[in-house]
Amino acid sequence: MKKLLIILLLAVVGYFLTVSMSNIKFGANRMGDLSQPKTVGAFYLSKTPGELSVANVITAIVVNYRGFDTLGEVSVLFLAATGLGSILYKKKKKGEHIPTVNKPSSALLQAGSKLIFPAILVLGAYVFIHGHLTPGGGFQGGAIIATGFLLMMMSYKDFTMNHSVITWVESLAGITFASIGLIGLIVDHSFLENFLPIGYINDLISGGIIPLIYVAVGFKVAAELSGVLDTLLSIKEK
Amino acid sequence: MVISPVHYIAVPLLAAFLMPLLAKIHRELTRIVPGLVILYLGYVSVVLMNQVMAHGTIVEVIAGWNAPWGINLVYSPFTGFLASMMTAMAFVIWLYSYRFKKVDSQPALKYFILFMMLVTGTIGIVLTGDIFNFFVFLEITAISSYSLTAFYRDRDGAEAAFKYLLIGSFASAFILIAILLLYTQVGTLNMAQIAVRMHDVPTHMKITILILFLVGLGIEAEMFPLNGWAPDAYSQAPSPVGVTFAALVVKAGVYGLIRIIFTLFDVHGAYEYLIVMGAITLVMAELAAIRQKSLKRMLAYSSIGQMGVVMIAFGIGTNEAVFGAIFLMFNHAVIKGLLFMSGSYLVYNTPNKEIQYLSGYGMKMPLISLFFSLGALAIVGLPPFAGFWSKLYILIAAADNQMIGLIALILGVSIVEIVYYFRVVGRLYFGKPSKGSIMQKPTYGGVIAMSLLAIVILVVGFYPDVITPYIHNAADALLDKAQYIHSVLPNADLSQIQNLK
Amino acid sequence: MMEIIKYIGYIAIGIGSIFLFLGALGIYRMPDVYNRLQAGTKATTLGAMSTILGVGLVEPTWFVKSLIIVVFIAVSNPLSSHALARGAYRASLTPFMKKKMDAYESEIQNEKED
Amino acid sequence: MQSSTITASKFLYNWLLMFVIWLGFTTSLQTPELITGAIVSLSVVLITAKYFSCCGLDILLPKKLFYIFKYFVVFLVALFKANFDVARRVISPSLPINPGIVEFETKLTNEFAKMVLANSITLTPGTLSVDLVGNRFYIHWIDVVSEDPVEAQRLIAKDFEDILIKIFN
Amino acid sequence: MNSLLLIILILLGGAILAYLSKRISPMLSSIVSFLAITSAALVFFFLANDQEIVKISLGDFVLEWGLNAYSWIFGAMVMVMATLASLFSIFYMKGKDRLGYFNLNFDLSVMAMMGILFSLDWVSFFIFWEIMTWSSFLIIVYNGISEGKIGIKYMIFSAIGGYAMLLALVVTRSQIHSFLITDLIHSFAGFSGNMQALLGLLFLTAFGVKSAVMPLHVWAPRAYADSPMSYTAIFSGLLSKMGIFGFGIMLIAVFSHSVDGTIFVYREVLAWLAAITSVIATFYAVIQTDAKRLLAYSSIAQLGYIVMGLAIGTKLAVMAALFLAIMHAIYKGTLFMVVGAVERQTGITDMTRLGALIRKMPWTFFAALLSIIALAGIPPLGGFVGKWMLYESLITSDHYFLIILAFLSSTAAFLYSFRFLFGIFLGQEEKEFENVKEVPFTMVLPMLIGSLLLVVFGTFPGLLFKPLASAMSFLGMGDVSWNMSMLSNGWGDHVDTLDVINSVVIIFVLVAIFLGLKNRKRTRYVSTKDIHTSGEIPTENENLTYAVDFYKPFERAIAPVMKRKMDFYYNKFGEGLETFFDFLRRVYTGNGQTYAFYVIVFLVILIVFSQQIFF
Amino acid sequence: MNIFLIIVFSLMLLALILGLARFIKGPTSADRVVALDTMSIIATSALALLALVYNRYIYMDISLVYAVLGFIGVIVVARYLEGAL
Amino acid sequence: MDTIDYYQIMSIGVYGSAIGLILIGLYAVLMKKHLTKIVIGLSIIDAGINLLFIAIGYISNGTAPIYSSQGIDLVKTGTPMVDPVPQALVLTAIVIGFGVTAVALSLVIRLYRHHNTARIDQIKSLKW
Ligand code: NA
Ligand code: NA
Repeated sequence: MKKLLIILLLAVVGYFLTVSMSNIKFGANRMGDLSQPKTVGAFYLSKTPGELSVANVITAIVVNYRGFDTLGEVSVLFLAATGLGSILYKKKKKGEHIPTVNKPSSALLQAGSKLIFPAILVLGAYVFIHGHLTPGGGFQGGAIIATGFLLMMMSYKDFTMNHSVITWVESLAGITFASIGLIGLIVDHSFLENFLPIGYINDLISGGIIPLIYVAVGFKVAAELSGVLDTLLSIKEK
Repeated sequence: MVISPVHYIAVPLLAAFLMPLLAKIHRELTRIVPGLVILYLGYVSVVLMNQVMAHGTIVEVIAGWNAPWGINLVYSPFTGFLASMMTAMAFVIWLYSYRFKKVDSQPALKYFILFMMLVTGTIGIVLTGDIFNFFVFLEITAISSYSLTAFYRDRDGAEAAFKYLLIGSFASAFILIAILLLYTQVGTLNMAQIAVRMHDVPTHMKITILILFLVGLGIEAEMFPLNGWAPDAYSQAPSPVGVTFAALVVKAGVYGLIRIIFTLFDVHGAYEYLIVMGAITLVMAELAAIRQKSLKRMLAYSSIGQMGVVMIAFGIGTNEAVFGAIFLMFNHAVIKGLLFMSGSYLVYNTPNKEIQYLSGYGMKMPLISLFFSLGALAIVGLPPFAGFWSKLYILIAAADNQMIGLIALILGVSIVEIVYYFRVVGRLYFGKPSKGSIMQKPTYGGVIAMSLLAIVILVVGFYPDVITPYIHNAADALLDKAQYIHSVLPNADLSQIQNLK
Repeated sequence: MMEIIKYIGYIAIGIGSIFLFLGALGIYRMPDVYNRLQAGTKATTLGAMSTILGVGLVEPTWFVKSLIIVVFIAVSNPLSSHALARGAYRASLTPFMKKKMDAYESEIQNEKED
Repeated sequence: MQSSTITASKFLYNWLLMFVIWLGFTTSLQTPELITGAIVSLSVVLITAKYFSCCGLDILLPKKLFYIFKYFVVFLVALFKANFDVARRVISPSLPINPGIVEFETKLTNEFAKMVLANSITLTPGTLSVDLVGNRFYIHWIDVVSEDPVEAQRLIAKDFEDILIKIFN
Repeated sequence: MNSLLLIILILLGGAILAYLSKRISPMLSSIVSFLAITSAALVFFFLANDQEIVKISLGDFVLEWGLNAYSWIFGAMVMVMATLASLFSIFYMKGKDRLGYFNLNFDLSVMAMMGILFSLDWVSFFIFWEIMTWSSFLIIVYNGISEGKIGIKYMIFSAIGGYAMLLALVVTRSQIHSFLITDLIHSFAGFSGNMQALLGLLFLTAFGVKSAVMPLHVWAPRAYADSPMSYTAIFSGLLSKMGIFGFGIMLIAVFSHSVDGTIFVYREVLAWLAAITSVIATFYAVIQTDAKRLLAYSSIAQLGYIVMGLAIGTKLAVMAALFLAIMHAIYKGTLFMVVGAVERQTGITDMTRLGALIRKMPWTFFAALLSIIALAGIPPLGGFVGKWMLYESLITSDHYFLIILAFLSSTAAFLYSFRFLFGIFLGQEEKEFENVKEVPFTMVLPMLIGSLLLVVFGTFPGLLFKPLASAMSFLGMGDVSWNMSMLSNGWGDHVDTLDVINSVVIIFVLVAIFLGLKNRKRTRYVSTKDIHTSGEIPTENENLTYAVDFYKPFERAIAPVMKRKMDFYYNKFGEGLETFFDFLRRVYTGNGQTYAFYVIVFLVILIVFSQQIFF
Repeated sequence: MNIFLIIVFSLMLLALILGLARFIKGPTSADRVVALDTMSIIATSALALLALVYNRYIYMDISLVYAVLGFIGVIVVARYLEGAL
Repeated sequence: MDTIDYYQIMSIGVYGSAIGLILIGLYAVLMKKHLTKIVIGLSIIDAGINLLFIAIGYISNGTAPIYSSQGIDLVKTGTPMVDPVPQALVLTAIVIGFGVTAVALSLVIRLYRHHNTARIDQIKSLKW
C-alpha cells in the first residue's frame, strides 16, 4: 500500500522532471555566439585561451573564474575529513594500530600492489600537474593517489597512513590555496586574481596561478581522501 | 590590504586549514584562534557596515572577473547586517564554548574547526552573489552541521544527524536541479543577471524552478512539513551548536528563501505562499512545543515557530513588515541564543534534559535562571524587552494590510508560547528543589556570553533605536531589487525590473 | 608504411572487439563464477590489449600512452581476477565440479584452524 | 609487511622506471616536463621505496633483456592459444569442461616473479590462479588433466617458471 | 527634570537597587523598595502636574506621557496604597528568601501602574501594561504553590487580555495612523460599525481580564490568595484597578462617541456579566474557610460592582464606580495586610483554625474591623456611600433586575464579612495562639493609616467627589456636579464637627461591644478540634465549633449554582486542546524516512497545485 | 571506416549488454563483480576507441584512469567478499 | 542517420536515464529500510543529477572544452565545444556528494553500533 503510494508520488515527480527537461532540447547550443558572449559558457570558451592561456577551459573555470567555489569545495572535503574524524573519534592508546583490513591478502595481490602503487602515484601527480592541459586536475589527481593508498590498504594488513603527515600535507596545501588567493587580493585587489604571467597555451608552465592551485588541491585531496578512507576502514572493533 | 567582504570567507578558511598545525604547537591555540578570527571579522563588520551605511552596497569581485563572469560577494545593508549579526553571535557562541571539551584536545580541535566552518558557511550563504556559490556554502554549512550534531556520542546525536543529513540531502538535490534548470534558461549563475533575465523565462519554467527552490530552501528554513529533522538536531547537538543553528544556520536558510523570492523571481503568489507556509509552520511548531518534556526540544520547536513568523512577515512584504521580519531575525538570534545557553546549563544534569526536574532551580542556579527568565520574557514579546518591538512592527504591518485574522493567529499562538515558557519559568521559581542533583557551574566564558546577550536584549528593549537604523536600511536594500542589480551589474537594463510589493 | 601500420591497427581493433565480445559471452554463458573468470579474463585482457594497442597504431603519436594502458591491463586484469576468485572461494562459493577435485579446500580449513 | 632493504641500484632502477612511466604519460620532451617528471618520480620513489623494490639496474643487462623478450613471446603465444581455447569453449554449445582446483609448488622465490607467473597462468589456456600460499599455487583448472602436483606444475607452469628464474636471479 | 519621568525612573531605579542591595542585606532591599515608592509618591503629590508632557522617541514611535484629572485620581490611589503596602512589606517579608527578586518585581509593578496611568499613547500603555503583567506573575510564583498551576493560568488570561489589546491597538493604528489615546477617542465615531464592534470587544476583553469580570475571572482567586499578602494588597487593590482605569477610558470616553448599537449592547452585556460576577463571587467568598481566599473572592465581587457602575455609564453610576474603586483599593489593601499580619504571627490563614486573636492583636483587629465595615457597606464608612450611589444610579437608569442582583450580593457580603471577623479575631481562644503577639509598628502603621483613610473618606466623601467630578469631565462627562447624589448633599466636603463626633462615637461603640465579647472568655482555652472535652459523645454530623461549616445551610442552598466552577470548563477545554496538540505533533514520528516522505509529498502537492498557488 | 567502427562499437555494446545481463542475473555477488570487472575493461577499450573517433588524444588519459579505478574498485569488492573489510 | 531522430533518441536516453536514476534513488531513500541502502539511494540521486548536468551542457557533435595542441586544432576547424560550465559545476557537485556520503556512512556506523540495527524504522528514540 505504502509502496503504491510512493510509486504514485514518484510518478508525479518523474512526470514533472520529464516535462521540465522536455523543454530543454538535448544537444542544442544554448551558449550563443562565442564572439559576442551573452552566456557565461560562451564567455569562458572564447576568453580562456587568450586571456588565461589555459587549454582546459573546465580547469580555467574551476580554478579561476569560479575558483571561489573550488575553495569551498576544498573546504567541504576538509570538513568531511574532520567531521568523519569527529563522528568516529575514538581515543587511541599510544602506539595502538587498528588495521584497515581483517585478513591479509594473497601474496600475489601484495606483490602486484607494490608494483602498481608507485605507478598510480605518478599517474595521480601527472593528472593534477597537467590539470590545465588535459582532462583532470587537482581533484581527479588527488583521488587517483588516494585510490593508490586504498589499494595498499586493501593488500596489507599493517599498512599505516601517517596521520601526522596527512595533517601537514592537507594543512599546508589548504594554506597555500588560501594564501595564493590572498596574495591576489593584496597584489591585484581581487581575491584569487591571477597575479603570475600566463605563459603560452599548452605549455606546462602556463595559466599563471592555476596550476599552482591545482597542485595544492591535488595534494590536499590526496591527503584528505586517504585520511577518510583510512578512518572509515580502521573503525573495526575487536 | 584593504578590508573587504572576502575576508569573511578567506580568513576563517585560512585559519581552519592552519589549525591542525597550530594544535601541534600548543593545544590551547585551537580554542583561541577561532575567537581571534571571529573577533577580526567583527572588526571587518564594523568597518564595512560604516562604509555601507555611508556609501551603499559594496560588490566584491573574486579573481578579478566582473559580474556576471566571475563570482562576486554583495555586501549590501541587508546582507551586511545579517553577516555582522552572525559574526557577533558567533563570537558570543565562541565565548560560550571556549572551555568546551577541556580535557581532550583532539575533539576540541575538530569542534572548533567545524564550528568556524559552520560560521563561514552561513556568512557565505548570505554574502554571495552567485547562485551556485550559494549552493556550495549551503553544503559547507550542512556538512559541518551534520558532523557537529553527531558530536557527542553519549546522546542520540548520530540519529539526529542522520535525519538531518537525509533531509538535507534532499534539499541539496532539489536546489541543484533548480540551479541546473535555471542555468539552461538564463545561461548565467550570477543572481543579479538571473534577476534581469528572469523576465524572459517562460512562466511554466519559472514556476518549475521556483518550486524546486522553495522545497529545497524550505527545508533549510525549517518550514513545515519539511522540518522533521530540526528539533532532533537542535536538541542533540552540543548546546553551543544548538545556539548556532538557531542564531545562524536557520537564518541563512530563511535568507536564501527570501533572496530567491524577492530578488531572483518575479512570481506572484510566492508572497502569499510564504504567508501560508509561515502560518502553518508557526502553528504546528508551537503546538508541538507546548507538549515537549525536554527543554531543548521545546526550544527547538519554539525556534521553528519564530521562523514561521519571520516567513509570514516577509510574505506580507511591505517595508514595515520586512523591517519587522529582519528585526525579529535579529531578536530571535539573540534571545534564542540566551535561552539555549542558559537552558542547557539548567538541564545539564537532569535525566533526559526534561523540564520536570527543574523545580526550584531558581534558588540553586539563580543567575542562570534569571537569564532564562529574561529570555522567556523577551521571546514571547513582552515589553520592555527586545522581542516586543519586532512583534509590534510585524503586527502593525499586518494590520495595515488588513490581515486581522493573521494577527489574531500570531497572537493566539503567542499565548501558547507564553504557556510553555512560563511553565518553565514558574517551575524554576516553584517548589522544593530536589536534593542531590549536581549543578553544573557555568564557565566564565559562558557567563560572559549570556550576560552580553542579556545586555543586548535589555538595551534593544529599552532603546531600539540603537539597531533600527541598520534594520531600516537592510529592509530598503532587500526590497529594492533594481538597486541590487544595478550595484552588481551597472550596465544592466533595468526597464523590466519591478518590485512586486 | 604509415598506411600499413594504420591498417594493422584497425585489424587489431577488430580482433580486440571480437575477443571483448567473446569474453562477455563467456561471462554470460559459463556455469559458475570461476569458469566465468576463466573465460572473461583471458578474452577481455587480450581484447582490451589488442583494441588499445590498435588505437596506438592508428595514431602513432598516441602509441606510448596506449602501451602504458596495455601494460597496466596486462598486469592488473589477471590480478583482479585472481583476487576475485580467491574472494569468492573464501566467501564459501564452492566451484562447480563434475567430480570433486579440490586441493584448495584443505588449505582453507588449515587457515581457519590456526 | 617487511620493508625491504634498498640498494642504490634498486633505487636508481625505481627512479628510472617511474620516470619512464611519467614520460609515457606526458609523451613530451619539453624541459619543464622533464624537470617536473624527474622531481615527481624521485618523490614517488622516496615515498614508496620501502614497499617497492623489485629489481636493480642489473635487469637491464642484455642477457636478462633477452629472457624478458623470450618470456614475452612465450606468453603471447600462450595468450593467443588461451583465447582460441576460450572461444571454442564459449561458442561450443556442449561446453566440454571438467573443472577442479589443483595445487603445485613453485621454485620461484621472488614475489614479483611469482606474481608474473600467476598472471601468466591466469592468461594461459584453461587455468586461473586462485591463491598462492607460501610456495604452493592453487589453480582452478577448467579441464583437470592431472591432480598430481608435479604433473600439474609441468603442465601449467614449467615454461614460464624456467624463464622467470633466469630473469629474477 | 520632568516629574513623571522622575517617578518612573525612581521606581525603576528603586527596583534595580532593591535587587542589587539584597546582597548586602535582605532587609535593606525591602527598605530601598519602600523608600523608592515613598519618594515616588512624594514627587507625585508635590511636583507632578498636568502641564508636564514627556515625549520619548523610541523605534519609530513617540511615547507620550502626561497627567490628567482622571489618571491623577488613580495615581494618587496607587501611590498611597503602594507606599503603605511596601512599608508593611518590610517586616512582613523579613526573613524570607529571594527578597531581591520580590522587591524588584514589587517596585516594577508599581512603576508599571504609574506608567499605565501616565500613558497618553497606546504603545506606552501596552508596554507598561505588560510589565505589570509579568512582574505580578513573577510574584505569584514566588511562594511556589504549584498545584493548580495558578501562575500559568494568570499568565494565560493576562496574555489573552494583553493580546486582545495589542490586536486592538494595531488595528486602531491602521485606521487612524496614530497611537494617541485621544486620537482614538476622537475618531472612534468615524469608524465603521464592524470596526467599532471589533475594537470594543477587544478592549473590553483586555480590561475585563484585569478587573476579573466573568468569565475571565478564574485566575484571580488563587492568584490573590497565593501571592505574599503585602503584594496582594496592591495586586487586588491596585492592579485590578488598572482594568477599571481602562474601562473608564473605553466605556466612557471612547464609546460615548459612538452611536452604534453594538457598543450599547456591549455595555448592557458587560453590566450583566459584572453583576453576575459579583453575586457568584460573593457566594464563593461566603463558603471559603481560608481568609485569603475569602478576601480574594470578595475582591472579585467588589470589582463586579465597580465594572457594573462603569457599564451602566450614567453620571451617577460612574461616580459611584470610581468612588467604590478607590474605597475598594483602600479597604481591600488594608484587609490583605491584616491577613498578612495574622499569617505572619500565627503562620496560618485558615479561619477554622484561627480564632480569638482580638486580644493578641488588637491593632490589627481594629484595622480589620474598620475595613470590614467599609467593605460590607455599613455606614458610616466609605463603602456605604458608594453602594448607595450605585443603587441609586441603577434605579434611575431602570436596571431593576440588576438592583436585585446587586442587593443579593451586597446582603451576602455581610455573611462573609462577619465570618472573617469572627473566624479570625473572635470565638474561642486556642492554646496554640497563646504566645501570639501584635505585629511590629511598621506593619501596624500602614493598616491603621488605611483604616483612617476609610474613616475620613467615609465621613467626608466630598473630599473625593470633587476630584472625581473633574476626572469624569476629563472623560467627556461634562458638568458633573459632585453633589448630585442625595447622600452627598448631607455628607459634604466641609468638615462638620457633628459628623466627626457621630462617626467616632459609632466606631467606639462598635469597638467596645467587640472588646466586651472578647473579654468574656479570656480564661478558657478550648481547642476547636478536640471534640471529646464536653464529656458527651457527639453525633457524627455535629460540629462543636462554629468555625467549621460556618455557613453549612447556606452552602447547601447555593450548591446547585456552585457545583461547576467556570474553572472546570476552562480546565476541560485546556485538556482537550492539549490532547489535540498531542495528536498533531504525532506527525513528528521520529522516523527519518517519514520526514523524507513528507518532503516528497510536499513537493508533489506544490507540483500539482502550482498553477493555483503561483498565478 | 564508418561501417567498421559501427561493427566494432556494436560488438562492444553487445558485450556490455551481456555483462549487464550477468550483472543483473547474478546469482551471487561474486558473479556480479565479475560482470562489473568485465564491463569496466570493455569500457576502458571503448574509451580509447572513442579517443580515436573524436580524434582527441586527451580521451586516452580518461581511458587510463578508468582502467586504474576499475581495477582498484574490483580489488576492494573482492576483499569485501572475502570478509577482510 | 537522420538528425531529427538521432538527438531525439539521445535525449530520451540521456535525460531518461538521468531522471530514472533520480527516481530510483528517491525510491530507495523512501522505501529501503537499511541505512546503507538509503545512503546508496542518496548517491544514486546525486549521480542522476550529475548526469543531467552533463547532459544539458552537451552540444550536438560537441567535443570536450579543452584546447589541445595534439589532435586537431579545434578553434580553426570549428568543431563546437560543449558548454564547460555544467562540467565545472558537476565536479564541485561530485566532491560535495562524496563529502556527504562519507559523513553519512560514518553516521551509519555510529548508529549501527549504538542501536545494534541498521533499520531506519527502529532508530527513533527522538520523536514528537
Ligand atoms: Na579481471
Ligand atoms: Na590461465
